[in-house]
Order: sequence, then structure tokens, then C-alpha cells
Amino acid sequence: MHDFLVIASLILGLNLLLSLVAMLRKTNTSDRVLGVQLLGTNGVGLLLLMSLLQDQSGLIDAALVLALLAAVVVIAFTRREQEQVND
Amino acid sequence: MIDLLSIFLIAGGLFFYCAGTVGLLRLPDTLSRLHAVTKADNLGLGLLALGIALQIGDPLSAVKVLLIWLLVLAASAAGGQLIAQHVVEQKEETK
Amino acid sequence: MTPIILLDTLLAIILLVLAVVALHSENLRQSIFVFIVFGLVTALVWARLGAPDVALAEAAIGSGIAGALLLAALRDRQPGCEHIEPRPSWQVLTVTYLVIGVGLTASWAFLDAQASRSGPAIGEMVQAELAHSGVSNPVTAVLLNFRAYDTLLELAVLFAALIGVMALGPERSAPQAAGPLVSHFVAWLTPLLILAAGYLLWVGAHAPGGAFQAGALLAAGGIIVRLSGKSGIFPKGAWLRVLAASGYGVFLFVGLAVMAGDNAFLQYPSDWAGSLILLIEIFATLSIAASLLLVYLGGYPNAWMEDKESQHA
Amino acid sequence: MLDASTLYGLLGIFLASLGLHATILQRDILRRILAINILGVGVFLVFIATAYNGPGVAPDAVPHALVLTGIVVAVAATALALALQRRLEMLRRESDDE
Repeated sequence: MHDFLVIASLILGLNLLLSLVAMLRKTNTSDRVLGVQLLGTNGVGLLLLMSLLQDQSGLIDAALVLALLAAVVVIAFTRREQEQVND
Repeated sequence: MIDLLSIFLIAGGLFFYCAGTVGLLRLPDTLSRLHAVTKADNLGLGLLALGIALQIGDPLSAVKVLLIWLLVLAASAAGGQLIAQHVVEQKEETK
Repeated sequence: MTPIILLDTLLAIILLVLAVVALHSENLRQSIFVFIVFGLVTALVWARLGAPDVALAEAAIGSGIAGALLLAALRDRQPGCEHIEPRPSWQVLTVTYLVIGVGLTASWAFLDAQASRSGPAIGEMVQAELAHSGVSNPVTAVLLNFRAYDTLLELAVLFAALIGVMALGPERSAPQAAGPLVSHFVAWLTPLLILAAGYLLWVGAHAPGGAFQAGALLAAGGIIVRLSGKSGIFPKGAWLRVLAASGYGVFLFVGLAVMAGDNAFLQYPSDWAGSLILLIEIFATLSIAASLLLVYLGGYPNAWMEDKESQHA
Repeated sequence: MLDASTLYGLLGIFLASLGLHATILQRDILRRILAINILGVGVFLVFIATAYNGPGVAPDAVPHALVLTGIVVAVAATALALALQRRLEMLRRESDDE
């Protein structure tokens, strides 16, 4: 089981890198926000895997905070843009 | 037995994560990317969280993991709508 | 060596790419996006290094609050007025070589220190004294008991920064009221943020968490309420400022009060330590939240949530 | 052989150097603020890397507490710097209007 979790976290790490590349290649804000959302979910999954791998239940709370703040960041991004449209 | 189920679920989760990333890389326009990415990463995290929750001894922590999934599900649905609205607004603006 | 070092290597590569893009991308908006992701990946690194307390704080502050601050700052800028000629190449070269020198020296010192490591001397002292600290999370024990001075002064720094921000001018104009989509989103996310803040504050005594993380989550709640353009359940102007000062004030008061019973400044009596730490942490949380929120407003809050109509008039 | 502590410690030094380089050479204030933040993260990374004692062993709590304090101080300093930048921009706009 431990070995499987290590491999799973490696795959998720690689996926993180790929999502990052995808995000960096985008030029419009919507796609970037989408990329941040995807990276956030990726990070949440990685934290959950780590909590199991390293036997640290505190990391579950870190995943919770990351999920909450990713939502906050999405609001901040889209609101900012709307304000500019309204200006 | 539980281990096997966990492995199956986590592997399924990883598959959907990768599908989401491929979607972001490959799909042609923002709205279809939005559709693919939000679905894929929610399913990905869902299966992953389920697999991990089965492995956690402490039931409280297991419930917390599932709550995180629900939170991400709701946040991603709402965030997806916000992004879609944003895309539509920008299209109207450029017209 | 376990294959997990490969994950560490991946994370290290990702962080490097993010840092380079954030610092040197042509587009400032791209830089800020990338900086927020940088905070996210840093949180993962803290998790890998067995520092869940720091991971929590980084996820909340480093990525969330700092991101919101930078996005607000980006909005202030007038587009297109930045046209700066590049630096002469001798300057670039000199600085580059100097920085490489500094970096190499630091690496050598670090590797040398790693090789001659003699075990966690201070860490063992913390573990030995933990039972008398009033809490069982060693990081909270260091922050609020063994090195309480640091935390007291940290609250003072935050307070000073707040005074500085408020002295520099009026707050930004409030955003216009958001549509139903954002309002609904904010309406269910804010209570969750408050709940999570309460949970982290409570759990901080025996597990990762505590006043900083809780305060940042509360502040994030305030920021999204502000972004949605609605007044919320948050305290108004003057109360917010009193709250911002309360963390430092209560901490100082407790520190002085324990001197009445033959203790040194900030040296809590063993039996009381747990309750005193909880008291300080509650006010520190509220104070950090209020300060971060006020700082986010970007200046002196003239009429927040009281008469928005008159601002528009 | 390379362990996590050494890897992240060296990464921290590298990030701090990148941040320092950009802090000195960038002209845009907002970008300099980003650079100082990245410099800070690099320094924190060195701290936490030295506190790490390998998997399964309790790390040293003192650097963790220091870095927590550091993160809050860094965000406070960033906020103050951003407010200064905003004030500068306001003054520039005023002098442009005259």
C-alpha cells in the first residue's frame, strides 16, 4: 500500500507540473483562473495523499484550508475583472 | 480487500485528474475546457478522497476528507459558473 | 533513499519555474497569477517537510491573502503608463555575479552545517518542557509560551503596518454590488470560512493550527464579503480598529498581569498557562483578521458599510 | 546521497538568490515587492529544511514557529509596501494633472 501511495503522489506531482505548463501557455484570464482552480484541486489531492503517506492528520486540515482559499481566490479574480468592465 | 478497493479508487481518481489536465491542454475553446476541467477534477478528487477515507483509521478524519470533497465540488461548480459568466461578458465586450 | 525524493525534486522544479516566471514574465498580471500558484506549491513543500502548521499558514496567508492584496494593487495601476528603459548591462552583470557569489557562499555554509549537524538541541528542549507549556502542540507552545516575546512583537509589527497603511490615504472605493451568482457563493462560503477559523483556533492547542491560520481565514471571509460589495456581519469602522489593536493589547496586558505573582514578563504560571494562551489566541485571531482586512481596504476606512450611497453621490 | 533536507535547503538558497537579484534589478515597484516575497520564501525554506529530521521523526518546532511569525510579518510588510506604491501612484497622477 505504501509503495502504491508513493507512486500515486508522484503521478499527481507530475500532473501538477503539466497543469502548470497548460496554465502558463494560456493568455486570457478565464483560462488562467481555470488553471488556478485545477492546480488547487491538484494540491488538495496531493495534501490528502501526503497526510496518509506521512501519517500526519494535520495535513487534512491544510487541504481543507487550501480548498477554501482556492475558492476565495477565484472570487477575487473574477470580481476584479468585473469591476474593470464596469469602470 | 479494503486495500484493493482503495487502490482501485485512487487509481481511478488519478485517471480523472490526468484527463482534466489533458483537457486544459488540448480542448479548443474556454467554455469546453471549463466543462471538461471542472468535471474531471471533481471526479478525480472524489474518487481519491473516497480511497483515502477508507484507509484512515480515525472516522472523524475520514468524514473530514469527504467534507473537503463536497466543499471542492460546490466551490468548483460556483467558480465554474463565475468563470463562464466572465467569458460571456468578455465576448460581449469585444463585440 | 526512497523514491519519494522524486516527488521532492518535482516540487523543487515547479517552484523554480514559478519563481522565474513570476519575476521575469513580460506581463504583470501573469506574474501575480503565478505568484499565487507559487504560494500554493510552497504550502505543499511545507507539508513534505513535516511542517503542517506552516503549510496551513502558507495556504491561507501566502497564497490567499497576499494574492488578494496583489490583485487589489494591480487594479490601482494605470495601464500603459509604465515605460521603463532597461538597465545598462554593466549593472546587470555586476549584480548577477555578486548574487551568484552570495548564493554559492550560502550554499557552502549550508552544506557544511548539514554535514556537522549534531541533532536537534533546541527541539529536544521544547519537547522536554512541553508538559509545562499549557498546550501540547509544540509549535503553539513555542509561539505563545517559550518565545512569546517574538509573537508579541509580531503583533506589534502587524499593528504598526496597519497604522502605516491607514496614514497613507483613504481606502479604495468599494466595489459595486455583485450579481446573484457571486452573492450566493459568498453567502455560503463565508460561514464555512468562519467555522474553519474557529476549528483551527480550537485545534491549535494540540494539533497544527492556531491564531495565525484562523485569523487569516477570518480575514479571507471579510475580503470576499467586501468583494461582493455587500455589508456583512463584520464589525463596522471604529470597532474593527479596536479589534485590530486588541491582540497586541491583550497580549501585553496578560504579560504584565502575570508579573503580579512573582513571575517575569510573559512567564505564565504553569496551572494557568493553558487558559491564558487560549485567551491570547482568541484576541490574536480577531486582531489578525481585523488588521488584514483593514490593510486590504488599502487605507483609512472613511465610510465603509455606513453610507455607501453618499460615496456614489 | 541527496536527502529532502539538503534538496530543499539548496532550493531555498537558490530562490533567495533569484529574489535578491530581481529585487535589485527590477524597476517596477510591484515586481520588486514580488521579488522580496520570493526572497523571503527562500529564507523560510532554509529554516524549515534545517528543522527537518527525516521522515517519521518529529522536526524541530522552533524554526517552524519562527517561520510562522515570518509569514505574518512578510504579509504585513507587503501590505505596507503596496500602500506606499498606491500613494506614489496617486501623487504621480496629481502631478500629471497639473
